[in-house]
Amino acid sequence: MKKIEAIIKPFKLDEVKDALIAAGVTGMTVTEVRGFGRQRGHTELYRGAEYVVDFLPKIKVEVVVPDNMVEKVIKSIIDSAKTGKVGDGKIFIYPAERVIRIRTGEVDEDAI
Amino acid sequence: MKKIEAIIKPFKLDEVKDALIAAGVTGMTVTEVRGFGRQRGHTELYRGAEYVVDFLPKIKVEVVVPDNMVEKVIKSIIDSAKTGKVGDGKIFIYPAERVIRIRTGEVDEDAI
Amino acid sequence: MKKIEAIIKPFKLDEVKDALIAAGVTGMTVTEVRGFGRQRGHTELYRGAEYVVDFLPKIKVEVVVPDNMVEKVIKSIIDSAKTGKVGDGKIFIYPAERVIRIRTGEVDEDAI
Amino acid sequence: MEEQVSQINQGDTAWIIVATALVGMMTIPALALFYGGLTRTKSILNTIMMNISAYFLVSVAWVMYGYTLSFNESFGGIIGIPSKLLMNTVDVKAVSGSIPEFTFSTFQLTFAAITVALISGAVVERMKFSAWVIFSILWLTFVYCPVAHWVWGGGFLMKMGALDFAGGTVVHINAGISAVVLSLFLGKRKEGGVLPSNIPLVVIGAGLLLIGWFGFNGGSALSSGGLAASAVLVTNTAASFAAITWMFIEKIHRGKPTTIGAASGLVAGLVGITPASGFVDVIGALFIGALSSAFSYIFVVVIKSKLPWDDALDVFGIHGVSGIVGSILTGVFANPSINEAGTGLLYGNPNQLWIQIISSLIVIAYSFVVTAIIALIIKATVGLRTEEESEIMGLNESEHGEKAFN
Amino acid sequence: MEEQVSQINQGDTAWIIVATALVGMMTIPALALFYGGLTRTKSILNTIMMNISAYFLVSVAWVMYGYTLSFNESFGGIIGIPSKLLMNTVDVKAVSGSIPEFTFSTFQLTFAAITVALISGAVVERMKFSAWVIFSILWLTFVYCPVAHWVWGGGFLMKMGALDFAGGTVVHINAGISAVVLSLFLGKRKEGGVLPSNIPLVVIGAGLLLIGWFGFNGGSALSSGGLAASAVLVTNTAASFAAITWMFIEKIHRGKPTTIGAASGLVAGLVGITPASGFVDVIGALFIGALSSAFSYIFVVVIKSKLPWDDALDVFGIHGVSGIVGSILTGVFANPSINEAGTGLLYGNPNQLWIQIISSLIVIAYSFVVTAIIALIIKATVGLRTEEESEIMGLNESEHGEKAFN
Amino acid sequence: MEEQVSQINQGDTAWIIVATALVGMMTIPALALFYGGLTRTKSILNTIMMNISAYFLVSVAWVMYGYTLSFNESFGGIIGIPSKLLMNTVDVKAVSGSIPEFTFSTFQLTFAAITVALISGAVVERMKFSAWVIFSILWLTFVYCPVAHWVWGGGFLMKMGALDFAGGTVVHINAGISAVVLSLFLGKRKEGGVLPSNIPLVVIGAGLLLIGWFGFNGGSALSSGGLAASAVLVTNTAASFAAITWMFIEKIHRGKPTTIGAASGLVAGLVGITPASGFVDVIGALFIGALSSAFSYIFVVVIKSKLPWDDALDVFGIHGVSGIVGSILTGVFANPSINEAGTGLLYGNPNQLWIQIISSLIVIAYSFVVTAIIALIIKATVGLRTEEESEIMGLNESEHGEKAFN
Ligand SMILES: Nc1ncnc2c1ncn2[C@@H]1O[C@H](COP(=O)(O)OP(=O)(O)O)[C@@H](O)[C@H]1O
Ligand SMILES: Nc1ncnc2c1ncn2[C@@H]1O[C@H](COP(=O)(O)OP(=O)(O)O)[C@@H](O)[C@H]1O
Ligand SMILES: Nc1ncnc2c1ncn2[C@@H]1O[C@H](COP(=O)(O)OP(=O)(O)O)[C@@H](O)[C@H]1O
Repeated sequence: MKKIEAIIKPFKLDEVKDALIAAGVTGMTVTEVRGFGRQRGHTELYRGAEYVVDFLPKIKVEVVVPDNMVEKVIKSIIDSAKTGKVGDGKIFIYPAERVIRIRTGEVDEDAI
Repeated sequence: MKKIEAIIKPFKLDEVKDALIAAGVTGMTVTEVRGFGRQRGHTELYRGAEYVVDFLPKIKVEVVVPDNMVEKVIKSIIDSAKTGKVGDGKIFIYPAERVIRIRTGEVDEDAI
Repeated sequence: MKKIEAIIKPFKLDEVKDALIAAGVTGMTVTEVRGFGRQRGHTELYRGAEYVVDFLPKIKVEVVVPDNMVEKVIKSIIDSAKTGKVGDGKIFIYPAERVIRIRTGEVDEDAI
Repeated sequence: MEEQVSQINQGDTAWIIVATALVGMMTIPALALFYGGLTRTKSILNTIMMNISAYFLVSVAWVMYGYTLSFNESFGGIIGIPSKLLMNTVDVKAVSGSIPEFTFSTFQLTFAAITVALISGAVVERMKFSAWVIFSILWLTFVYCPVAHWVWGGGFLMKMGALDFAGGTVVHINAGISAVVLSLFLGKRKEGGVLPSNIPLVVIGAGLLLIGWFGFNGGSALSSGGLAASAVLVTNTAASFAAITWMFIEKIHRGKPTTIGAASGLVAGLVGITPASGFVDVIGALFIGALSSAFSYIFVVVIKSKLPWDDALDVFGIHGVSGIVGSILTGVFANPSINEAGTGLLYGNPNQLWIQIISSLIVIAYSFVVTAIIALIIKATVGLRTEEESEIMGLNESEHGEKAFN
Repeated sequence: MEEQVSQINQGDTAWIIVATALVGMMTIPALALFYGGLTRTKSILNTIMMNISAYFLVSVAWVMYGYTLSFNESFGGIIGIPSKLLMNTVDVKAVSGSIPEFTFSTFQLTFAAITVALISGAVVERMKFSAWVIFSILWLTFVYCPVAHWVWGGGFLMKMGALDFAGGTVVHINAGISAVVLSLFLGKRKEGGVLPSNIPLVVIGAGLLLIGWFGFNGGSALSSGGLAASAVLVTNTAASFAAITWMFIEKIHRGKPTTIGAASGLVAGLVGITPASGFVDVIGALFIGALSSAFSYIFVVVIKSKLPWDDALDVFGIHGVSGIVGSILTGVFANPSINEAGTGLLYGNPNQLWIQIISSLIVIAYSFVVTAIIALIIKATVGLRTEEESEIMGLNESEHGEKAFN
Repeated sequence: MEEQVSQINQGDTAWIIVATALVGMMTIPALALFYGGLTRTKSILNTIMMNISAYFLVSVAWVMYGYTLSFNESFGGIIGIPSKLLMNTVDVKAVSGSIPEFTFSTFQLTFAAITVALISGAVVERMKFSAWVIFSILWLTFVYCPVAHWVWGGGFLMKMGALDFAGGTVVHINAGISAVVLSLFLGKRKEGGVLPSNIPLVVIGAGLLLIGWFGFNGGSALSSGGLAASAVLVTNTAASFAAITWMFIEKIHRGKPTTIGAASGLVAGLVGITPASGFVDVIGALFIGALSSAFSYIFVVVIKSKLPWDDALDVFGIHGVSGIVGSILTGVFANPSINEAGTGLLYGNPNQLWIQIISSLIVIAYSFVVTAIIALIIKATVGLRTEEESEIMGLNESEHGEKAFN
């Protein structure tokens, strides 16, 4: 199993969620994060003083899937999250060793 | 070492924390996340317009432990987080390669 | 590639960010988390009733880097995040298998 | 308000100065918070800025020319003559009824300001701030001032005998219709509906609106005494019963009474009683409260989603609909033992009902046409709508470069 | 208030209409925000809804029958006769003292509303909304109206000479005792204590309560002049000194003065001075402020946790305790040079102290018994308490289907 | 205010009691919210506590000795004699002009309270709460009371003919200069600038400040009539035009009009018109509004960052600068047809301009020196500044042990 972690633009969350469901994903976890990258931040002015905001709001989508779904899921994310502009985000893939469903005690593929 | 990541119901946090401490865990990190899964969201009505809320509030508990504590920790989480109802959440286990304590520079088991 | 995850004190974020940039990192993701550890929480009083606050506000910094940058990045984080007091936080290192840039489809080292 | 050889009464003046403060508070901060709390977080500052800028712009334009156009000697029943530009000839001793003319004109200023601000509710989350500034000024000048003159300033609707104690036609129908027109020209938002960012803020706003409305309706007596007292009581009665009505319908129709629902019903009742507040007794107030709320509920919850325009915060659904209900019911429930100036259908004067309908229709037609012309001109010149990207990222950032919370 | 052949004074009327607006503001939005900010986020809207619904329900019931039961000619010193149902026979020219009867009745309405709303503080985070609606109406009818009649409406406590300028017994002791009873029937929350979701909201509420209280106490003079002026000054003095006292005790006892503490002390002082506000001078006010605050502090911080009921936001600790302290101290500090209607122990009239104690005890007993009966009936029929799951998930969702913030 | 054989007028009294409530509201909650919303979240409660504690402390000190030092018979034009300590000899029938002396003294109390509270804006996010408490009391006693006496209480500046209708020198210049001095002694914050935690809170504060200011300036007429009416109108005019001016300059200079900018301009205009509000007509008000706003903008946005002190929320930039602009322009625009007590340069009396400058300079010098002495004493004893760690973690926790939001 793999954990696929995508950092995306916040307003793309609905589209990514729908694409993942269409790809057969049945669960996911999202977190509000702030990202620093090539997409430069911006400055805000309060009473004339400038505040440089380096970190931009992003959404992290985490989904753990069996190995055979990895490619499909990656493709869905790319298709749904892409605007073509800088700051679209990244996908990271990590190994996952075990999954357990708390309610039933089911493990691994059954638990996803 | 392993990283154990549990997605639980928010009101279970206190019980899970106490169970982890009882199991010998000395540190953990929690994050407010939103989860999508079998537990369906709900609809809210504002001036008659329906908003479907797909993502439910969840808590992610992360704890990195030596290999020999993994089973014990998993059991504690299951025991304390379980309500038996859908949406109780999941436990994910990932490999962790190194741990360093910033303050002292200690590493791995010493640093946990 | 590795994922380096550091839990730090919130007011150290700016210094850590600058140190990482100086070390050649071009992207990172930060999350507001709450931590439990040796640094004890504190109690708050509202109308005389005590609330024990076990979890303290912390910042999680995540950065995925090629293997050859790992040591440098760890050092930068330690140098910039250290106050020498309890609660300075920890660094965790995990294996990362793949990285994809959504905008271009570039992978791995090119995508970081 | 012809100059009379009359004297200032300190008690009346005290009440109307305070009523002015109360009505001022209705725009800034009350309406700004009410609308702001109903807006998505990413655009809340823009919503607030539309409200407070309307207040500032109207305040200045009113002393420059708005007052004289609305309340000076009539030019053919259509508009006031411009002899009091910049409050020229009005001085500290000028009297209007039993209060200083300065007080009368400031009181009226606050009505003009909130009427403009009300319209902003329809166009939140997508309108260019610069377009709003221009719209505010043009609309005040070409829509509000004439209509205020017709109904209150000695114009032809006043002469026709239309009853509008505190602004059913001038304020609420006028704003409600213009809201529809402006949202038609603007088009729908990408993300529709009401998704309130901050309901406690809505409650602060609604609460201060209720209290401010005591000044709005009670102050419209322009004196301190039985009529003001009666107006305050019926205002509170209608508003409270309207809030209960909305909660009750929600409970039956949807299962749970909501906070937004209670606030919406409250405002619907306040709007409905506005034209009637100096004419009806508490029994009339109960009917007007219940019916305003019920009609607004049906419009907002049932009908609205089928319509081709996007009146985001229901300016028409609340102010237009309840304004029409209240204006017409004034012709039914006006009780001459409360105020001999108004006798409604139930007290033997069906003609009044007729006058109420006609005067409402005239205001609807005028407001519709002139607002459309103004919207057309702005659309063709500076443009009405922000970029799509701004709308998605939120108007706080694109129009004002600020975040609401840090 | 027997009809008199008297005339309306515009200045008095102006002040009492405004005082009405100020007291109205105390419930909606002030108390709703004060209590809301002290509630956990997940139930904040329910807390707000309890307050505003109490206001709406009382407003309607008051004009229907509450006013006539409380303030009409007395039936044996027990209750007003129902000849003014729906404000029947009260018209625009009816006078009460030197103000319109409509103003007097609306002013009194706002007192009834806040008294009911105050009770809600004890039962937040666990009471069914439907049960609260029913409770509000029954409690107004069977507890508030009789007690108001006894003390202010010409009933037997008034005749006995009990001094209660603005509501120590009628409002605060009454609400405080009922809060205890209702929380006993409801049981304790799963999660206890006060965990304030939003302290700035508490401050907005507390600030508007202070300002509104100028109308509460100053308006109770029912005229504009030296007595109202004195009541406002002693109100501000007692409240400010009470806030300082609470902060000071906290500093000594716990190490740091808190914002919630300052707000709590402020309200305790306002409550304490309420019955005394038209009778004492600033020296009396300083004593009453300090003692109210100190007693409430001791109760809330030291005694409360040992008691078997869960009065969540300390309605008894603040309103009950300081209400009792203030009512009794009125019998000590009442200075006849402020108001010849009241002479306290210090000015040679120990009997007054006795009357104050007796009248407080009578209100305590009555309020306790009748509230218990009402609570019992509701518990046996619709039930008082939400499901455990609702309580854990929060009452915003379970009772109103809304989130406070999006 | 010499005792006169005069009678209380109920209308005048009604207005001044209400004006007192309005000015009270300006400190608590308005200024507390305005400053609080501009502060970082981690210190917001401390900012709020500085404001409300100033109100409480001044309220108590004022009735004890502040009133008699400021407004009693003059001791050589320098200070009031202490014969009215604890309001001794002032009773319910004492009259000041046409209102009860209790009302006059309470009205003045609210001015003293807000002046002290204003200073806190300069020192937020780093001052010890205990030091602030001591500062408040010393500053009231040794700076505010004398200056109020000189200008309003019959002291030497009043005799010299200085015009200050509602507090340009006494309130705004005084607070602005003291803010500079206190921030010099405190030193700069670790993290500078204004990073507003909650702009909607700033808007609630600013809105209530505007409405409260109707009482501040209109109430300073000390009667209900043409002069109060005029003061309210010019206040609204200047404030609105000042807000527009700030937004306009921002748009030109920085590209976008901001919410904080609109609020800042509004307050600058309110400050500027304060000394002039009972003397100028609407044309004067437009000039004063625009110029106050422009000068404050230049100071805050351009000059401030080059200065060696850290006046966090721009107490000098807004209140000091606009206070000076307004005080001087009063000597230019005072129109004798509004108030025969004041004739400015434009109406043929250049001498008035001179008096305005002199009196401003005297207040600046006195305020500077005495505030410095007070700051020095506190620094040398309890210390002025919190630990560095507290500043970084936030003063909510270190000074009050609370979190603003849970
Ligand atoms: N090396 C990295 N480690 C962790 N997060 C990263 C890394 N690089 C980028 N990110 C995340 O991805 C987001 C988008 O990256 P950015 O460089 O702005 O644009 P793009 O994805 O178009 O190259 C960043 O805001 C950050 O949250
Ligand atoms: N494949 C997955 N990847 C990541 N998170 C998941 C996954 N499946 C479930 N989750 C998380 O677990 C939570 C609970 O899952 P859900 O299916 O609702 O209930 P249950 O755990 O009872 O099966 C979800 O809200 C989501 O946050
Ligand atoms: N085993 C662990 N797993 C996950 N997070 C941990 C673990 N131990 C510590 N942490 C995180 O690191 C933070 C700092 O740890 P703490 O023990 O307080 O201080 P120190 O780092 O100085 O030993 C904690 O607040 C927590 O967020």
